[in-house]
Amino acid sequence: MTELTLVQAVNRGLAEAMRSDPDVLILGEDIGVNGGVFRATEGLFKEFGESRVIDTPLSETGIVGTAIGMALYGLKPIAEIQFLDFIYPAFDQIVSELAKMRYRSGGQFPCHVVIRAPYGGGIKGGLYHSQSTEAYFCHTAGLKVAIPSTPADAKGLLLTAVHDEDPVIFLEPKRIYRAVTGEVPDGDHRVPFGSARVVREGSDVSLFAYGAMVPPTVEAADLLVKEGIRAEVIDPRTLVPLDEAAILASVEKTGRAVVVHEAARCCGFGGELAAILAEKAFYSLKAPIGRVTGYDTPFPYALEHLYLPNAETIAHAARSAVQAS
Amino acid sequence: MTELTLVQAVNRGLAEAMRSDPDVLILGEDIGVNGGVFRATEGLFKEFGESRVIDTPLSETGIVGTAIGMALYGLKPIAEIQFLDFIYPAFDQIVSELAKMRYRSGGQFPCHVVIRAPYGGGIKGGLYHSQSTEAYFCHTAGLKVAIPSTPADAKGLLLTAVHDEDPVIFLEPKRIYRAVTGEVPDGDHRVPFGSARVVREGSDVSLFAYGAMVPPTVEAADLLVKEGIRAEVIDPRTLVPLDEAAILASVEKTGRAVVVHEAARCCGFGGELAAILAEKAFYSLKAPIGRVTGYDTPFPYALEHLYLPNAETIAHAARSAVQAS
Amino acid sequence: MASTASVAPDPQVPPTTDPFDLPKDQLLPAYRWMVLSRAIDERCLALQRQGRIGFYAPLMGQEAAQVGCALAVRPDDWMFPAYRELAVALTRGASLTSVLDQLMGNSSDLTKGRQMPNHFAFADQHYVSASSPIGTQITQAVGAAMAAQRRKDPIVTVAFFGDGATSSNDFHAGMNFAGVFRTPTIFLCQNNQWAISLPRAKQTRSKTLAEKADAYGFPGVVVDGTDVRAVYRAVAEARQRAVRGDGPTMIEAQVYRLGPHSTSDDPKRYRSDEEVAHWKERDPLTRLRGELLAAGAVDAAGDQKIWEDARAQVAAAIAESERIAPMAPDSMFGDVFSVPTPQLEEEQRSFDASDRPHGGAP
Amino acid sequence: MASTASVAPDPQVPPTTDPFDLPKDQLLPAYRWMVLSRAIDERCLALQRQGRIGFYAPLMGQEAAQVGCALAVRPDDWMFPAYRELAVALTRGASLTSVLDQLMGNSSDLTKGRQMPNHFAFADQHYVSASSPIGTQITQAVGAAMAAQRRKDPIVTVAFFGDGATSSNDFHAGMNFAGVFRTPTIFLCQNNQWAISLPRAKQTRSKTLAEKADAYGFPGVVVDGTDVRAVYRAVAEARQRAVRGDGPTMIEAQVYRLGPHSTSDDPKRYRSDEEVAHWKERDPLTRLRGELLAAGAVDAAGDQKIWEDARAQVAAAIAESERIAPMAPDSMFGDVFSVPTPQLEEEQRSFDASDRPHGGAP
Ligand SMILES: Cc1ncc(C[n+]2csc(CCOP(=O)(O)OP(=O)(O)O)c2C)c(N)n1
Ligand SMILES: Cc1ncc(C[n+]2csc(CCOP(=O)(O)OP(=O)(O)O)c2C)c(N)n1
Ligand SMILES: [Mg+2]
Ligand SMILES: [Mg+2]
Repeated sequence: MTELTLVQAVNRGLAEAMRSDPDVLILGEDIGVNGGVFRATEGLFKEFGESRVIDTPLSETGIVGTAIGMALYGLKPIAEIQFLDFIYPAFDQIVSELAKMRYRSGGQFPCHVVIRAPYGGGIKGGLYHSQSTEAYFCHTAGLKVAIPSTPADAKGLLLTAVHDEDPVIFLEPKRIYRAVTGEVPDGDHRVPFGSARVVREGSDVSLFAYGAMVPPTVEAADLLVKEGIRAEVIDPRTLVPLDEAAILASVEKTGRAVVVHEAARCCGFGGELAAILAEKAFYSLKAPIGRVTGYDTPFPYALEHLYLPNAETIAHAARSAVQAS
Repeated sequence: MTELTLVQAVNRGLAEAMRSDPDVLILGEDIGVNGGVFRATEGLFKEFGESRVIDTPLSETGIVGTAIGMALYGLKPIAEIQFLDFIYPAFDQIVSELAKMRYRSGGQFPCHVVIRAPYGGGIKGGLYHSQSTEAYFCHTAGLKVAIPSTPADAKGLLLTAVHDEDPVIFLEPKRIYRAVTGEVPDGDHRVPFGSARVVREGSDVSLFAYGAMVPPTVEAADLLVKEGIRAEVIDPRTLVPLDEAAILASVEKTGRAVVVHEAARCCGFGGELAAILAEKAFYSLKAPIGRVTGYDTPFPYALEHLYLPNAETIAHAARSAVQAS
Repeated sequence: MASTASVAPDPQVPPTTDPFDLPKDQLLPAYRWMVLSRAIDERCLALQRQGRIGFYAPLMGQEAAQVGCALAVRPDDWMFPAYRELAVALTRGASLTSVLDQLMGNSSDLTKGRQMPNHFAFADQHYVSASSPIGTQITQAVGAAMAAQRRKDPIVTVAFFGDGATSSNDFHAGMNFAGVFRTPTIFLCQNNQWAISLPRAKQTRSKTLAEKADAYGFPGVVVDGTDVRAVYRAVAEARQRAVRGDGPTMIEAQVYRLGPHSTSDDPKRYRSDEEVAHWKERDPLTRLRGELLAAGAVDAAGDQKIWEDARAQVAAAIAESERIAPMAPDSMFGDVFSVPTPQLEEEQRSFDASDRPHGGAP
Repeated sequence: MASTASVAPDPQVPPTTDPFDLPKDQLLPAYRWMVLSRAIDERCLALQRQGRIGFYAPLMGQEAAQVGCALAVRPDDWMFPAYRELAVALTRGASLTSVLDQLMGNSSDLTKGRQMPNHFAFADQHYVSASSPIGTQITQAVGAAMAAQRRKDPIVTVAFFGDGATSSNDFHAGMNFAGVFRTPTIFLCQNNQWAISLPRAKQTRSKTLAEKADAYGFPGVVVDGTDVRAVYRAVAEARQRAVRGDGPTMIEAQVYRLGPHSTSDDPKRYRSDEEVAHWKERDPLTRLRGELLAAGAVDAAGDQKIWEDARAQVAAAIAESERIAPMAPDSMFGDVFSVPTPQLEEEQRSFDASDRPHGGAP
């Protein structure tokens, strides 16, 4: 066990994967000598050299396209996209190629690429250094989507991703890269996909949150306790595959649900969760399902603190759910 | 009034827009001499010439990027993407630029581009000539999303799109390009955005469908009538903006809802609709909200008839909703 | 394949040990592959009209470029095709029935009925799964070449694409990465003069497509793509440079798409009969047949036999593939992931459930 | 701006009517713009360290390229900048306070506090809204040029981008469309030798960036971007060709990014002090000052005054902008659409409602 920040845990996860398997390599912009703009790849260039830590030209199309080619050939590439906001030049390769390669070839060409990208708001990054578009990837059959909220999960989910056989979109909540620290198991620590983490047990209302929304959701639960409301906080950790069992069990217990995410509301992951609950937990529901999300506007700069959900607004929605009917 | 197929109605809409406003021009692949691979632009090259019907090189990045530049300069470009499946090379321009231009410039640079694309399954097009990814665009703040299901709506929504001041993604259900005919008003016919069409009134269950899913949903309603179930069928026509009032009013009346779309289920538009209902029509709901959708697999070729919702499966879901509780 | 075994001296062709010359004993096989592809094209255009297959994209006019390239590379080289490279797959050993199974999407189809016709994948031939989006295979080919570099495998990867694809994002990114990393990649552009209805001249204003390689710091060469020897030579040279570590090459094989873009296309709408006639005179099969007849490697009767054999083979394969059962319904759910997720298993269970009709997730 | 009004003869410079020569009476103004930008850079790097602005991307080293270009184009030409073209905006008439307001995201900011610093938009100056994604402005500049062609407006559009952006999708598509449609576009590439930490040599293997224009069938020229006259000349020539209907030009202005990529960057991690020192000797301001001193157009005291004026102007603008009120909360909901949708109105209402705390949609 070592006390690490989230970004350090990512760094250790990468190092661990590269040490244990010579087929693992990483590629992206400014990840070599510079160690990544968030320092997630710090030290790796020195340890593994330029044949395994590849600084690429400025082309996400090229990064993901070549990573797919490497994976087809049998390597295990991990591509870094500098900010999730810059993944769109690679979107065709991701949704048309990476997600469908195994399927369309009848299983002849599995294609295992991990794409890492820092995402989300809270760093005063404005429109293009703040977005949360996990729903695009969740809606694309063939991709797995993992989002850690703690250092231990960051390393554990990353190592699972690297050893998985399917493409994984690995989204790192950059707002808590350094804001959160925690004990991280040394060595080959793995956290299974499709297994939610019960962050806090409770019986009155279920709060679902992932990534950088977990800390304010826990804070909200703290506020609520003072009012006698015991909120359960659940972090799904992977959106695809989703631990439906844990989610349904929680709502069957509490009868009330609030989903939290930074992404814009319309067609966000909160819609999917609400729809699952409205279908499969319908008879347990005692109140309308709440969503606390980013607004359906582009991500602002000066006013990001008002755009992002916070403990107050999450608590407010939870209260409404508990008071309903 | 003229009896037209859906694709003819698109063609008449384009001609009408171009005749009435010299700033309207169209650009895309194979739209000129060839008249478009679905013949949606047939005759326009001859009437308007190569300065207004522009055959471009094979680059969706270029098509949408230059269309944005034209719009900034004051023209009203209509870009054709040959199949929605091929829009991804332009995704960066669409989500990063088109959707955010007005917002990010503080309103100094409005950017009105209409992007037309045939979409959806049912033509034996396999993975790359069949997809329905409207949810990507609905999740992108700043874009409007229109999907006609009749020839009259095709022309009327298209003309509204061309005269709107915001970017519009205009998705044409190619499966019913020729399968559906209907009376279409001549001249400058417009159908307002954000106004759902009640396709069929009913009191027992609300069925929501758009695009090529409307005909099988109506067929399902016909099947249900024989069993004494009166289904209401509602076509939202624009997903953004959404006619929430009409949708809520229907479910407040029926207490039961089924959403139908071809797109994969996870994070599809059905999730959004279900979430809206689970929040705002919660106390009216008498049964779990059903979704009849494409599966969370890539779009198949040989088995597309099993992938796509049909009258039987829609009726089945409606029946379950009616029988529930 | 690219054997350089010495052959009996021939009065017409001076003896040579030139390693880039298509070996004389490969000329007749090359011709057979070309005839076989042509025979497939002819039959499949008809099958589509008869509704026995759903779609077809013929390669007629491009046979010499494809077969010449396929003979110049080695079995462990990797091919990254688009949808029109059927002759490459055949020459590398994909069986005729496996091709027909794919075109029919039956239960023996290696792509499991999930792709439109012509979108082949033959892992045994290192013929990577083709997709419809234009250009995407180009960066992938470069990535596989980077992987081979890392593993120190002395192989090349070949990216196949058309004139239209030179406008794609992946062309630019792939060429650039190849230049920067000096990858062992051959960019084989079959410039068939048309991208559906867009003529080459409107695709880009560069004089040749090959010269685009300059922008990425490596050589680009133009070859007559109707000449199987010229293509063989260009590819063999490029291959040697690549495995030596001297980096990539772009080859522009100038050919003509003699047929429609696909069975959905009507080329009469956008190109003249004269132009087609002009190129019909440059049919790569006619050219090679002429050479073979002149060299006495085959006579008219022998040629006739080659065509008859090819047509018979195709007919037999069609008959065989048409007897194969259709794809099983639940194959729809396989290979989305290595192991299905619980959500997918649930969708499949609901699909299997006999109490509901099939079609769409409930 | 690009006036060619005759000026008093000067013994040092032979009289000229060369329309591509930066008019002598523009040299001192050019210098003033360059000094002003440098003064902004210096102060804003400090402001960021003091937490008074959130971010800053300096342009130091690139002043001659930007000012030279801005003087060579006309007011009705359209500029498509990236995030580093502050000197272009200033030279075209954007006010210093409007620049500072944007850097602070206050309630006078023309971009309404929605963008990070340096992502300016000045409609009055036809300075199009800059975004962060690299390269996207390039195709847009080409599209605007196509629109101008259609309207028969005798203007040009200028796409500004860096060495790194030559690897982008939009560079390839934009250059190709410009070549095919012969658009009146100037592609002004400021090759400042670095794309964050990636040196030019690893960005692409072509010898110059300008030669990439060959691949698209139009001229590419290299100029010394530290020489304001050379840049002016290249842009003026390209502009004349463009408005004559002779199509686009790519100009590679060779410069150096003397500062960090941005305030988030530490260039010591990836480049040597020697390299920076080498280029500091080629500082475009030093060069032009030398020329002005030699020509007697300014003396040391005059130069001192220019700097003092610039710094005073900047200080005054900062003070003024810091007095402006912050952005009003509900500005978050404006300009998503021309008229808000009912959904957005509802979100805004819930945001306004006093019975709930702010932050995220309920
Ligand atoms: C990204 C993308 N855009 C559009 C299409 C539609 N389309 C299919 S083939 C084709 C033309 C391809 O031309 P070329 O690259 O020359 O190849 P050819 O068909 O001539 O072999 C087009 C535009 C596509 N498949 N992918
Ligand atoms: C598509 C995209 N990918 C990555 C980034 C992150 N990024 C910001 S600036 C930059 C380097 C740009 O280099 P260059 O084009 O030379 O411009 P310069 O900053 O040197 O002026 C990178 C990689 C981005 N903004 N957009
Ligand atoms: Mg072609
Ligand atoms: Mg640079």
